[in-house]
Amino acid sequence: MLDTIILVLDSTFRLSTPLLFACLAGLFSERSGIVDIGLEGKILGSAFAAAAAAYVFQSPWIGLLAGIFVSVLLALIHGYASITQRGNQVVSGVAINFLAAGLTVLLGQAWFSQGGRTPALDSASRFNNIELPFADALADVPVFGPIYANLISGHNILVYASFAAVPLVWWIVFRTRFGLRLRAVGENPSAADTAGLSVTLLRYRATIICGILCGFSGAYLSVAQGAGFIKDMSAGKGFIALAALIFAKWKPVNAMFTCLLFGFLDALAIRLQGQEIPGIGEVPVQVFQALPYVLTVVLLAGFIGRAIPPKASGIPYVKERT
Amino acid sequence: EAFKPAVVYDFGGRNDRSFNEAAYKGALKFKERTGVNFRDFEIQNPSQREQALRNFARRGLDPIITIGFAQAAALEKVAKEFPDTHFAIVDAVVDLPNVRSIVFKEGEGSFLVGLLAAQATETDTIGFVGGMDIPLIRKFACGYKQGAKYANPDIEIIENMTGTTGAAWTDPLKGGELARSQFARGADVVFHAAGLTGTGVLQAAADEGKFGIGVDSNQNYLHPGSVLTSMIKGVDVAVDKTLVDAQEGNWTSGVEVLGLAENGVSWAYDQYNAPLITEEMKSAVEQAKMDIISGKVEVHDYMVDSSCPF
Amino acid sequence: MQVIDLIDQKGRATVAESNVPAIELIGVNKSFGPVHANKDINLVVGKGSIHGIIGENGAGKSTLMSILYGFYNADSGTIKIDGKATTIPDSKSAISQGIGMVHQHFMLVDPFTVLENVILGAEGGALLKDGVANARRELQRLADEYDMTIDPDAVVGELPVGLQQRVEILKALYRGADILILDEPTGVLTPSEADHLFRILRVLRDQGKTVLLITHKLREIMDVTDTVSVMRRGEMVASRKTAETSMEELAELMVGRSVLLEVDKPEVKVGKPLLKVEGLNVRDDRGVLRVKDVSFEVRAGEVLGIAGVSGNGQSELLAALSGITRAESGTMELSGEKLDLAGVHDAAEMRHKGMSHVPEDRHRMGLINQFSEYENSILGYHREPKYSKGMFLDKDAIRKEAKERIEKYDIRPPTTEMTAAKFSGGNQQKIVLAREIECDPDVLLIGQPTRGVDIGAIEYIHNRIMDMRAQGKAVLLVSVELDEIRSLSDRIIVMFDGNVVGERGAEATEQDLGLLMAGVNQEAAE
Amino acid sequence: MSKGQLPRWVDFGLLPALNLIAAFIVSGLVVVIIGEDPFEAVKWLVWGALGYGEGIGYTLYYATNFIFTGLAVAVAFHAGLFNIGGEGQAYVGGLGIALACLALDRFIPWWVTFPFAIAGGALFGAAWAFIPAYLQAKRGSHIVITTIMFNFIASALMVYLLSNILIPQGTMSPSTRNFEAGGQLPLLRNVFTSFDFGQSPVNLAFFLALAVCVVVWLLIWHTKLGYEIRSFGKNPDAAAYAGISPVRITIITMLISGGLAGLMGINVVMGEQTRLLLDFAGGAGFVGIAVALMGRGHPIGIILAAMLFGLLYQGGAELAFEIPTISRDMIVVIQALVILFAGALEHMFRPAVVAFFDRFSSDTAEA
Ligand SMILES: Nc1ncnc2c1ncn2[C@@H]1O[C@H](COP(=O)(O)OP(=O)(O)OP(=O)(O)O)[C@@H](O)[C@H]1O
Ligand SMILES: Nc1ncnc2c1ncn2[C@@H]1O[C@H](COP(=O)(O)OP(=O)(O)OP(=O)(O)O)[C@@H](O)[C@H]1O
Ligand SMILES: [Mg+2]
Ligand SMILES: [Mg+2]
Repeated sequence: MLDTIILVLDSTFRLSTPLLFACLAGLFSERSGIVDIGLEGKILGSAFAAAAAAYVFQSPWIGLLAGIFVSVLLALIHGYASITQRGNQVVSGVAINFLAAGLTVLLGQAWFSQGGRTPALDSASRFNNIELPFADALADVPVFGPIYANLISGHNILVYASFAAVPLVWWIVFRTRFGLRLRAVGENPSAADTAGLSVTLLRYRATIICGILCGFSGAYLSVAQGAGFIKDMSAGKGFIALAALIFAKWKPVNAMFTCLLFGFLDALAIRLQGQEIPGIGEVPVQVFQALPYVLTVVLLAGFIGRAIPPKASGIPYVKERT
Repeated sequence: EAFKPAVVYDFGGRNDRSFNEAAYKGALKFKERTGVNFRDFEIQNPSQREQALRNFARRGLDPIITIGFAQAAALEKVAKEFPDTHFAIVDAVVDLPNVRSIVFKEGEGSFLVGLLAAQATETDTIGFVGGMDIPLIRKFACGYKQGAKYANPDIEIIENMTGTTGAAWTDPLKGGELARSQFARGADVVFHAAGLTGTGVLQAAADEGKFGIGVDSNQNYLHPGSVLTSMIKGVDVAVDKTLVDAQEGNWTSGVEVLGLAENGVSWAYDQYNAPLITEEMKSAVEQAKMDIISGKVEVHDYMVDSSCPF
Repeated sequence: MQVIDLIDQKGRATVAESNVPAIELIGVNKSFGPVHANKDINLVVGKGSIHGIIGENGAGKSTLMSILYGFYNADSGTIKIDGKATTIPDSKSAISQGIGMVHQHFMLVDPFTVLENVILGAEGGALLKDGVANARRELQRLADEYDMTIDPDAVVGELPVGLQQRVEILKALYRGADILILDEPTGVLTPSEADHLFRILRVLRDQGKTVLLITHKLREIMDVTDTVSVMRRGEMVASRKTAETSMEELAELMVGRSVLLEVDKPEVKVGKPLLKVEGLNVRDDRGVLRVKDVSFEVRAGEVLGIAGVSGNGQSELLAALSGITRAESGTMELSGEKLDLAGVHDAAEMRHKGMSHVPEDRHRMGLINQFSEYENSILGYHREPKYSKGMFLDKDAIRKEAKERIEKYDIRPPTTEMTAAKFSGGNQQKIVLAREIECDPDVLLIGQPTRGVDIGAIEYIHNRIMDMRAQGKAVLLVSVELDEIRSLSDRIIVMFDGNVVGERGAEATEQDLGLLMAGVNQEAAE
Repeated sequence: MSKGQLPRWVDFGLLPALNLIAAFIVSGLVVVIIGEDPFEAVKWLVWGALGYGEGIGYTLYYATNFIFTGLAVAVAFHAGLFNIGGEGQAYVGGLGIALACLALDRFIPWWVTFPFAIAGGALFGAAWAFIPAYLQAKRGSHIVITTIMFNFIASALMVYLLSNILIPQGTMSPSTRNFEAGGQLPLLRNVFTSFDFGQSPVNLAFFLALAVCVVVWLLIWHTKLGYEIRSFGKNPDAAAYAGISPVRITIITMLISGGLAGLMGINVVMGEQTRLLLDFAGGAGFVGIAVALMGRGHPIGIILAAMLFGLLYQGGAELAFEIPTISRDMIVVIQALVILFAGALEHMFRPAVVAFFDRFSSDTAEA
């Protein structure tokens, strides 16, 4: 029993990580007043760049950097459209998603001619799982042992990074000058403006941070969890991260828990698939495959109802109606 | 006039490391031997199937080999339009005078690897990861189960399917997660019939120090020492043979059913997995093979009643 | 011309210290697309004086001040601070040059605390905790010095507007402003709060700070300012020493012609009650109770005025009565028919029953800016049979009627095809008014009827309202302009914090009403 | 025409054209990056789409899909709703159409089945849009996210139905049986024999699409409902003031939107494939977004935009055939760039154009 739970939680961690990075990314963007449907695209773009670079340079770290770089580029496009050009942010986000979906495969095919995939990565060019000290030694201590050895220990560095990022983000958003200004600009840009702050600059900084975090998310998919880039490998994670963000009411710590929840749902769906459900009996696999999406909707609708986003999010900052 | 063959792959494409790739290898083999070049095309959306076939036919390519059951409907239309062109389809039956239909007894091959899995397991639990929950995949699954049960009647078999969209064939991450969860549920050998998704399954097996079983092409080389064997589906052989027949003018239309007897399906044994296969495993599987060919053991064909008794 | 005259014969304005003016604007221009909001403005303000700027709505006052504060950038012109020519590209530089501004529409972050709002942009250190401590002390000091006590940890969004303004002022002072601009500060204050504010302004003046006070209320100008400038339609038409001018002169300068500020209110015999409201309670979407057990009635041929500082429940009251929002509880009797306001809330239904509604904010509610004039002329009445052929709209009929109304209400430019946004404020208001009056309702709800419109339009609108009264309609008038309330209403009720705190006759004095608006009720006291 | 204003033909002609050109220039760069000759590419693209009868036929065939999905997105846009669920709604709509055909095709001629198929498609599509609409209206759940989730759910549903219930005994491919003549729309190549449509699948659904455009145009700009939809989209507060129920409009609009998306199946399921098969929507639901944005929500614009994308799809297929490195993903990239330039960067060229016209327009502000 215990190890079943551990197993599910273990894969929960693996599945939550990309969501968590993306969710925190979205948090910065939306706190600053920029709605970002384009998380998905940034993740995908980064996943491709990371895998490609990791393959070429035989180093996951260079891969990570490349992923972040590309993700930030995409973020800047979104920033330019929604901050400088005051365009429709949702539309811009959708465009980013398509752009990433198309370009990754196109370039992948052109560079590696493997049907849009990057070549498989050997373990030297991936982030491998790290055993925490004494994992084996403690393994047979009752209860704690397995938890430490199988659950806490034995993930790749990005998993730990994603959870370490949570308190950091909280501290930045609620304890630093930048955080205060970030929240102000998302709630009432004119207030920030008349307080002598540059709305544009603040929002660009937020989108760039968003890009960086999405970069981590993508890199995790292709050079940590997976071993190479595959067409559309983000598979809707960007959107689920958004749902999680709303569910988390734009708060970092909540975000961690909601992402864990969504990851858990996914893990559970996998775990339950093809098993007799007590009382119901044999259930078609598709039910479980649809489960995470269904539950996303249910959570979005049932539990939180109307979540109030940062007041200015989605609205371009226009001083002069001309 | 010149001999100009063409191949049309289905979703997944030339390099899916599995089904389509096997067809590609076959055509490549033929090319290397005869120096005859060939055109090929990767399908991206359903309407393109018909279009691609027609394009090749119109440009006078002949024979035209289509890979995958999904192409049957398109082929049926186009083959009628070009009665003088020779077509072949793998994995489906199209009953036309100018079409050669090549189908495999995946059940038989799966039976053998199932049997091997049953012997390799130490937990009496083995797993199966399919791509999408469609008949073809159930065909694999059924044979696999039967083979395993044949070797060990009360063996536990965990069965999972990856997805419901085209991505089901190209999602190694999900494949990996499914495999991991099966391992955690006690399985120590997992057979995949999920195209590219399978690479994730084999990856997971390698990471977790468990056994994976490859499919379609020989995937033993991917993770030496961890891929127990591969259920080889002789698509490459079939494609190669079809091209040869066409070139040497002894083309035959109609249905070709390739099973163990015809060497259409088999289990992979090479330097990569030799250390994993004990003598008695080897003899047992060879014995079973003989029995199946001789008809002493009858492998259930999922397609006859769309159900699997095992 | 006036400029010269101001510098030469030194009034209190420039006697104060050196004769270098604190602010000097020369030939400032600003256009917003089609709108030429400021037409080469010249302005001189002496150090240590309180300078008033008056002008009708839309005259360009806020724009000019926003330019001075670096919020907008002028298209052309020079700005001199303390005699030195300078540029003010953004508010940052304005602040650094000692300019502070209290905006007409507050620039506060609602979910932030008072303290957070005050230090925003002047945090003093990359980490909040560095700045916060001494900010708290400094804030305390200022609050005491100008007796503007306030809880530094209160969430601004939950403070009454009066206090929110306090935060704005403290914000400016915290940044060490020498020049303080206040844009229409009294719009949101009770008379007594206004007086308190003026006391503070005088203190600041005496400390040598320069104060710019924007308003369109003449009384205030006469009360506190040393010098005054008048704007009209984007131009600076005159500057005067307050001592040497009069309300009448200013009013005339403001409008460009002599105006009678009195409306003539003929005797009308009052009929039976057409609108009767009982025990009305309304919560806003945040769940806060904004209207508390309000009851009143309006009779045929009567104008009932609802006075009160904005944000005391008037808007929620109108929304509930007109069927836009559902009330918590309460009933309404509309021309004899009883309605449960907690049950039905359907604006269309209410219109059908003969209640029409001129909303407080035409841009937000009354009009759809992107729609053309004729489309706006049926907003809310679009389901009326006369506008439709089956499921389709009868556009010819609609256009025809719109044309007639444009004639009748002298809407300019006289076109049915121009989008609402492109009409001027006054004309936009006329479009709404025409729509809501021409449907011949029994009851007319009308909020802030003359906000953002010029005197000419004001007169016209007031007369329309009087016509309704004469025709024996019931009119419920909500306005923050006491003068307007007093000149139009037969009876006046005052709302404070969601309650009706008192009722008065038309003859009620400003002080009297002012006290009620501040929540002070003598009868209750006695 | 006052300062800062532009003549209609500039607003609805020149600016979109500029945006489009920008999108294509960038696309050209992408082609260069992957080491191919853009002009060569364009040549094949245009030839493949318009060079011969069958190409034109395919172009129209794809365009038909995009008209339906484009209208779906546009109608939602008019109510200020962003329906990204067109894909799933079309997919499920196809089911409704297939059921109608399977039930009737053996007994009655196609033109009797047709109305039932239309009803089936619209109904099922609308049904799939209903839940997201309801949740948006009543619970304020972000419709962009819920519709996306419903795309995933739709594919799960369809795989289950196709491989367990609708699949004929003993066949491999998860699809329904082929419809008989009574469930097949006439192909234009058999109707207009005078013009050579080659073997292209363009069929009567094309005219249905055009007819629907007219209906949508009437609905949005000439009916009371349309008035309410636009009011709600432009200014929800004013709509509430006018007694227009946000819940009602949100739901009705999404039902219409979903219904329109659902009709797409008429073209693919009843017209081309004459059976229901996996993933038949093939991304058309998403192309609809680009089409709606480019068409500025107006049926005429949508038809033109749909034609353009039909051209891209068909030409792209030929292109991929001639230059395999330029796969169909190139079209996705172009689609993305069009959404970016025609949608998010809509106003990028406006200031320049305005400045240009101001210099030539003598008359000044009326204010
Ligand atoms: N941000 C803006 N964009 C476009 N036009 C504007 C903007 N701000 C003001 N205007 C226009 O400029 C003119 C002057 O507006 P302004 O707010 O300065 O007038 P005001 O004197 O402050 O009026 P009020 O007394 O109502 O505050 C008006 O016609 C207004 O419509
Ligand atoms: N929101 C807006 N969008 C576009 N143009 C506007 C807007 N507000 C005002 N304008 C333009 O500014 C001009 C003046 O508008 P404004 O509201 O200042 O009128 P005004 O000067 O107050 O006159 P009135 O006394 O009629 O209100 C209008 O003719 C209109 O063209
Ligand atoms: Mg103002
Ligand atoms: Mg005005």
